[in-house]
Amino acid sequence: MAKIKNNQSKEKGLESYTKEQLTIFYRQMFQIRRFEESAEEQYMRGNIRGFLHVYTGQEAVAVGAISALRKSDYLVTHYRDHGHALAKGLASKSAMAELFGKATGCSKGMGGSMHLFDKSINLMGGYAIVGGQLPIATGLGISSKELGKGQVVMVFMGDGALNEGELHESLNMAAIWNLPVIFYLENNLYGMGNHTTDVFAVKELKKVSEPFGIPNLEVDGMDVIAVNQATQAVVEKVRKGSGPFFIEAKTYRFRGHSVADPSNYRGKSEEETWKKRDPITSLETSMIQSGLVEKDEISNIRSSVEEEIADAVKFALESPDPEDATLYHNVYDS
Amino acid sequence: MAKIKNNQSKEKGLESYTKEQLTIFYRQMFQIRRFEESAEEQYMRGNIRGFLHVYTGQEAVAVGAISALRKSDYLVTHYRDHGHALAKGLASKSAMAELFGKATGCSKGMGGSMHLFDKSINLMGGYAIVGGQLPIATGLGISSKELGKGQVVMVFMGDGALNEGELHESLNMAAIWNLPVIFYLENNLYGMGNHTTDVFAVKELKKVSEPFGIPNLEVDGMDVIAVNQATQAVVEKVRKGSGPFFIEAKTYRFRGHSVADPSNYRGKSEEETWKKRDPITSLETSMIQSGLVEKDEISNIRSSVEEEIADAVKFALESPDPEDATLYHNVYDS
Amino acid sequence: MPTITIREALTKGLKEALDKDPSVFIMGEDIGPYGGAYAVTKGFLEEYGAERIKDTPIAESVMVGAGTGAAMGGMKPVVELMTINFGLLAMDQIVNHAAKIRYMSGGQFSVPLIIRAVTGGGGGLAATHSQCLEGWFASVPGLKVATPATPYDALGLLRSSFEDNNPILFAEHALIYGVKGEVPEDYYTVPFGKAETVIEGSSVSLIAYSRMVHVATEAAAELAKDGISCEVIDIKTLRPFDIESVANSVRKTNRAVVVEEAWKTGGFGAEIASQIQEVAFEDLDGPILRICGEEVPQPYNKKLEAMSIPDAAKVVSSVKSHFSL
Amino acid sequence: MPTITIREALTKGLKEALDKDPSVFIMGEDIGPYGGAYAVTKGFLEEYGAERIKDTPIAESVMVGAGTGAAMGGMKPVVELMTINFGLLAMDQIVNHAAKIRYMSGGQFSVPLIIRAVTGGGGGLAATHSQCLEGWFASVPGLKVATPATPYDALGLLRSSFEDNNPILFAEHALIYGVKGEVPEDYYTVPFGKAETVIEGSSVSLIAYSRMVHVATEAAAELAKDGISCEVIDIKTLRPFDIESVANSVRKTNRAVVVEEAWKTGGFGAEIASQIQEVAFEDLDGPILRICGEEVPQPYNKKLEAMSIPDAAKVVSSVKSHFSL
Ligand SMILES: Cc1ncc(C[n+]2csc(CCOP(=O)(O)OP(=O)(O)O)c2C)c(N)n1
Ligand SMILES: Cc1ncc(C[n+]2csc(CCOP(=O)(O)OP(=O)(O)O)c2C)c(N)n1
Ligand SMILES: [Mg+2]
Ligand SMILES: [Mg+2]
Repeated sequence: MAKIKNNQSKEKGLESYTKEQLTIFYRQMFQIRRFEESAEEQYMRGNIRGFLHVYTGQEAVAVGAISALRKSDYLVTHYRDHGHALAKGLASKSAMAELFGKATGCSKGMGGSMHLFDKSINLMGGYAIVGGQLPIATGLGISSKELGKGQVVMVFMGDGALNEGELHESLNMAAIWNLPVIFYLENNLYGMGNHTTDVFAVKELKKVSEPFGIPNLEVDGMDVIAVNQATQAVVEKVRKGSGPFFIEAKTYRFRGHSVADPSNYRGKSEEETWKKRDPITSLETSMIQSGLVEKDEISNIRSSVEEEIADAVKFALESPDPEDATLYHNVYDS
Repeated sequence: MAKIKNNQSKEKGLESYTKEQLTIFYRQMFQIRRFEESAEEQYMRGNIRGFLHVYTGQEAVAVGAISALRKSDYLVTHYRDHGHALAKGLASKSAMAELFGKATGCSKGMGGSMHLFDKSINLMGGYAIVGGQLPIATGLGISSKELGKGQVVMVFMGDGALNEGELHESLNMAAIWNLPVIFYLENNLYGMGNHTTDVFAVKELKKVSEPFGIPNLEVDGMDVIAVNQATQAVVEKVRKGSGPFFIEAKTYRFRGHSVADPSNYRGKSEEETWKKRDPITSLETSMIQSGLVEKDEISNIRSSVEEEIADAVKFALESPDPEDATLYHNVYDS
Repeated sequence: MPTITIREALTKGLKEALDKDPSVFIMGEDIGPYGGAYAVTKGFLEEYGAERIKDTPIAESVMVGAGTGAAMGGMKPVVELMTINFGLLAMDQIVNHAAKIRYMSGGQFSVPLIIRAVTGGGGGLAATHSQCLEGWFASVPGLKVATPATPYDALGLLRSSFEDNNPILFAEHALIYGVKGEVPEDYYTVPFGKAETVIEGSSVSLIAYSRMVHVATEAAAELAKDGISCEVIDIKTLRPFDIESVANSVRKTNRAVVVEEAWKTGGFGAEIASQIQEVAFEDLDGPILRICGEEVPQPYNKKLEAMSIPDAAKVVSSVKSHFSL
Repeated sequence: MPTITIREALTKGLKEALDKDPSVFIMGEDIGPYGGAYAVTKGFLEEYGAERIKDTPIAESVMVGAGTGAAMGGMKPVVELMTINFGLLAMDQIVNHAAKIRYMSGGQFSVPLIIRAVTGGGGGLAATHSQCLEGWFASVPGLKVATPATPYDALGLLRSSFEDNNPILFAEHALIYGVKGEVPEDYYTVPFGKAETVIEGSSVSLIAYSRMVHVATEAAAELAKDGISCEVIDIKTLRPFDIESVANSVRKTNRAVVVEEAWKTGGFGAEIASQIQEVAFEDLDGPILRICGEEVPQPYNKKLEAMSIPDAAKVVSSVKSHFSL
């Protein structure tokens, strides 16, 4: 990554960030990484069930993009939602407890891994139906606009979601009504086992927004700085009322689609190539090479994260199941 | 229209058609016009019920486009389907009887105005759910391709159908599998009461196909010659295996959305402007001015059509209702 | 008391809500310049402007989903689906999103969304446009379903819907928009989950909702001529469903008949019948009768169409033969 | 006779059809290199090639609609919906198109389409991925619905589906793919609309389909220990539904219990109960009992999830208390 940076103008690189900001990026990415690794471990031990889709490899996107938002801005995402939720500020305890299905989880154990919600930070949910989050985000765009509180909506989707008709309908509605919605595509090349290009005819994915007059840009999703800079600029515009925007981050999931998937459909060499671009290692190298931080500081961050995640797991393990009666709660608001 | 023609190269005008061909175009357009006028009249008399959506004004599209097809090619359309059905070769008796809900109708009185089917000419149906015809046409594209009989699929849609997600899904599937489907848009500027531009963000409608790599073209839908020439070229390509194509015909419905609609949402002067471009009058003028036909011949055609339509109405009126038992027939194929 | 139509009652209820609560807005296909396919929102655009009367693209899924999102964001959207048949295109957003978000979020987010949709057949629109799908929605935990039969209930249930914080499917039968009835000037509401005895009777309970209440009422008048006293119960909402009132009637008459326009198999009538025998089995003189729509896609032909929908004559003859009356 | 799993039975049936009939093809999400989300089509891509094993975009509506179109064009498509929940996105194509085209065209076009979909909950996938929606499809005239519980029936019903010329919803319960059973080497089919007595008994009829057949069977074994003799009926297909066999059992036992995983309100169990009381009212000792899924969106938490689905213990206790046995 240091190399990539050197090709860019000074202003656009590491230099425009304070050490504190960069450290936060680093910590958040590492937090997500360790959260996911622990989650996989806990899944293997049978403490987490259902489908578990980890975010490993894509950390730069969530962290770079979501740190450009305010707490009051709306975040909507899909089932691969842990990274986004943590980046928005969901406590790792609360997230891990949800994966365990515990009463202390952010969705009280009712939603699970694919359905993380936290009203206090306007985390409006992970949605497990591919594409289903898009109309909802569009509607949040309506309320943001009508209620005039200047909130921006950011909605994440995978490349697979581009196949669904709801994308078309949502882009169109956002465009005709000039809604403050940022459609954020994480192009990690695969749906489940299908390479995107095999099932989607739009070669340059971001072009899907063009007929609607929705501006778009592409960003290197393995580079947290690039993601953050691009997103900041977009968020600013959208907040000012420029209407919807479409961002495509090129990234890669280092693990299978879910924990159950051995990824036989893709080559190991492809995986290795992408792993060389690990967003966490890259930022670490840049920060050290540029003399911004010492190895020690990195170690300190890492151990604080390790501790946090270990605590989160402990918290989740020790938390109680929801009480039996809660089975019948919250079906209705009455 | 003669004027428009003069601006085009000789080869592209009236000159490249035989008198017989032009006469057929004229007759078909006039047949559709009189069919629709009679249908409206019969609706007012209470012989036709439900929704009646007439095709008046758009005749050049159906006739110009569908005459480029073979009988074995598949035609799929939406609820404004009379014109397409007649152009494909549906007998006007059979169509009118269907509007009357009679046993002698092409769909045995079970489908009605919005659901005209005729297997003998591969008229695969009018579909009353906006956009619902698109996936079906895509599937016919699969069978055409797989069974290798060289059939082309032509599917009509209104501008309103562009709003539906099924368009996106169908264009994508047709593109990735290179299916022989011609997506035919009749842009008559309005859905029901909405101007297309108010509800659809894609300014140049045909551009909706571009991200998918589906070639498109626009054609003057008030000019049967222009429509036919453009469509012939496309049909030829698609039959050779070039994959899907998207055609936008600019046209106008001279009447309301349905017989019940007074069209209050659009200006009378707009209507008048378009009516000056009546495709039937235009062709007539060109044919006479170019000396191809005498007024007499036109009159003969017209009276033969009048007779045919009067016969159709008579036939429909005199035909029996389906027998009671047919209520329970054809729910299943057993 | 003024006498108004169901259409006018709905218009009134919607205007009231728009006037009272700035977070209310309506969106739907052709509700603007066109005035609504069934003219319920005629003149609204001129009165309230395009921000609050949003003409949408023909895109049912995003229409409903955007309603859900806007509701989560603090508004009170009314989505007009034009007809319930088109709701098939929004099924995922209704069933898997609007209905479940509150539960899945552990109660953090509610979805105060009203989805209005025309239901029913009989209009000569053939199979794709003539369905009664409200029973499906009634089977989904998290949704509520209103099916008014009178102007009084249409307005009263609509007001209750605006006071409710849950997603509601509000089904309006196309053929009864013009039905008239008295509606008080003073504010009132009609609660969900409370059936009403429309006609008192002693021998047979006719249980119905929406347009079939009128068919049952007509049949009751016919049967009365033959000395058969029918009680007509309008259940008004399918979810919640007021089994108690229905059971009380059956306990009195000992004969239960469900009159429903939907297909018999899996119609809401099956639920009604099942619940009646669950709670009032001992009171039943014989099997509960279901008089329902024929099990066919609705045909276009007028005669066949009429045959496919229960009418008073059919109710009369079915009741007589079923109970040997 | 070889013993195989339901998964293997389905794999066998699909391969057979692909081998026998060149117009058969399969399309669905991730049925290719991924091998199918539930591994039913593992290895198919390698064996039959990409023309016949079509990996589709994640686009349920066009997937089903294209199946319908291809069927009208002379092919015999199998569409794999991955799960029935995603069918909500294809509802319009299934209900308003595939099911109605034959009728609306006056019998000119048939739609020989098989839609396979995983149904059921209990896998820890939470509310959006854990529904039993087959009952809805069973209420639609024009559709058929298969819900096999054993490898024998899975293969036999699948073969019948390939021999059928109508659109069929073939619902496979996620949690029973691994259930084993004997399957003859020789060709046989299992007809639609024919229930089977899985266990003979004299005191209580337990009526079920799909996974609940196994729950009912387990409960019957438990109840037998207490001297309560249960007959277990597997109805196998919801549409057509074999009320005769069910009624015959009830005529013998005089006690009817429906065991169903779907929500009680509007579940197919309501239809079963309604029909039983319609044809065998006099034979019933008391009300028909429905033991169903709890009326909640399925929760993620394991304990609550288990509470929301009927199990043998619940069947045992409900039967005992309901009939005071
Ligand atoms: C409507 C719907 N269809 C299918 C699925 C099953 N499914 C879950 S994830 C997935 C792949 C999605 O891929 P993508 O959008 O690229 O996200 P990624 O997993 O790469 O993050 C599929 C097909 C679903 N959940 N919802
Ligand atoms: C899914 C669906 N939504 C809404 C409707 C109601 N509707 C019927 S026609 C129509 C307008 C369609 O306009 P367009 O596609 O431009 O065709 P045109 O009438 O101009 O020929 C609408 C909204 C419908 N039939 N189906
Ligand atoms: Mg992906
Ligand atoms: Mg139009």
